[in-house]
Amino acid sequence: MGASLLVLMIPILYRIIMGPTGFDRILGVNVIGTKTAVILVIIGTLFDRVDMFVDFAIAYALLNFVGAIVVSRYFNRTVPLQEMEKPKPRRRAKV
Amino acid sequence: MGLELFNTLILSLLVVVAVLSLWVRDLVVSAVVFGIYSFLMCLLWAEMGAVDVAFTEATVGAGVSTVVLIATVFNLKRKAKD
Amino acid sequence: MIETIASAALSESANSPGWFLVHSIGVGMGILGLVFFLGTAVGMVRFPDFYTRMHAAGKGDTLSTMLMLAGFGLVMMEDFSAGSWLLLLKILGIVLFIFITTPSSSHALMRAAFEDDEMPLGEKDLKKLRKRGGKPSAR
Amino acid sequence: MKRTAFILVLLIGLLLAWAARDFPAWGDPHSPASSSAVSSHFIANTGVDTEVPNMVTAVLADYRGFDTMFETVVVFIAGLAVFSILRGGPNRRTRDREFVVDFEPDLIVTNTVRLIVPVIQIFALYVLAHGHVSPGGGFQGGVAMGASFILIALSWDLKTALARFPIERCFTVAALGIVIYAGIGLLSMFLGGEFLDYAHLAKVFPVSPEMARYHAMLGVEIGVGFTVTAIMFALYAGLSTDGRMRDGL
Repeated sequence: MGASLLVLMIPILYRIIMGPTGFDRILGVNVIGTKTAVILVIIGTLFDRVDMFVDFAIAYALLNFVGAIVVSRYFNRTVPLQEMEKPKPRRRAKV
Repeated sequence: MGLELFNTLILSLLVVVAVLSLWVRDLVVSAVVFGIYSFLMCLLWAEMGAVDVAFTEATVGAGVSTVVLIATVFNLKRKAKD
Repeated sequence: MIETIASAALSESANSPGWFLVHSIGVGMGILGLVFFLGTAVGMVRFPDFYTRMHAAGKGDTLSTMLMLAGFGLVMMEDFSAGSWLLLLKILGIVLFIFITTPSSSHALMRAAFEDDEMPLGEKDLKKLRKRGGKPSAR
Repeated sequence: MKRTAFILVLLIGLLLAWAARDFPAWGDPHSPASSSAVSSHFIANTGVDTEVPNMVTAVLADYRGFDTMFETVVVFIAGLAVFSILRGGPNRRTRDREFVVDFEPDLIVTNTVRLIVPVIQIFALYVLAHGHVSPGGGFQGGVAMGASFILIALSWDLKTALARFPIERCFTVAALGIVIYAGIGLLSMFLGGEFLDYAHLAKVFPVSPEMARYHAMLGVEIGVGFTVTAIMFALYAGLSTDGRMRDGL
């Protein structure tokens, strides 16, 4: 089951490699980060010490949030004062 | 059987991600892809049985290193590797 | 690995029917989570623009992670002892945290993309896309 | 030139991969690391000497306590160096880019952070206190605690986080951590032992020498946790604002 999770990560890595925008790549990173918690629990069953590995999974479930928040904050909160006057050109969707 | 399969898969994904983090143009995306590198590294440590190292990698990689790298990129003039 | 769990469930089912019930529910939830994660992976590859991919990734990822972890928590209930109850409680805690954090992180990413002028595909773009047979143009 | 470099890197990579054949097999009990006298001594004696189940914590905080103490000092000096370099002199460079922060804190994100920050902090304390019996310890707990403050700064703004944990207090707390660590060492020195020889603490506390080492390790971990928490937050606050401590990322 864990191996199939790792195999299913390959399409997401494909999206991270080919992704047209940076946001696609960051989205893929977010998905992989969530799945890491599951794979850690599965590794715990292989070692028969799930009580120990569950702590790692809690750490991942709590701290994965930080990465997505910092990226979103980078993109939408702060602009340099010199560039505030000129409006950005609206981009069209890439088809 | 299970552990060796994990070993092979994680190591091959690790090589792909390491090349990818150098290959992407945007510095922010590069910093975030370092996050995946850290996740896979944590899986590798955990799967080799080095649980304390894996826990350090988990907390530092998920909590602090991405934030610090992006805060650094934010203060750079050059955002993308052109 | 699923096979080993299932065979263990079948071999020891005679002495404890309640254990067998919990075990099979857990295995079923794990398999259902894998199916949803397959949906996430296919959606990430096949969908045309960022917002639809966000749809696949956010929903499928959250639901599949929650289902898989809850299934594992049930599979780990081996002897209904205090330790296994604590383990189930911790795993349900992870499920709760993922249920809280993952949707709001995808909300934050979506809002960041919207304010960074990432345009969704419109009617015309979709028509153009269909005319070319669904293939995106080289960037 | 680029092709030459690529071929050179490929060659070195192949050389390293070829050298990896000489490594002992994975999980080999007869490998030098597993069969050396030092590791077997620690495996045999850790539980007897200190009653700590997690051998890694015992080695880090007790047998090699001197090393860990100066690692903590290195973390402190690194934070101090980053802070003072970013503050810089007035003629170091012209600050030509002023940032303006236009935002309202996102409702969903701030409410999620409101729910999740106490859980992160309790989890950090759990990790810190359970460093003996399960993986974890001062460094990991401190990083998680620092991440909770960073999360507050990210979801509202840096001003809100600095109101809860001012930057001057950051360095005070970081220094306090080192003082706790060195103080436990000095206390055991004044009680007749060597520096960081915790077993002599049993002369003043009503415990056996083994349990004295056990509890002194917890105190040492708390010191490390203080330093790491404060330095992680100070690093973020300095790096995200280029040393100005306002209007940051």
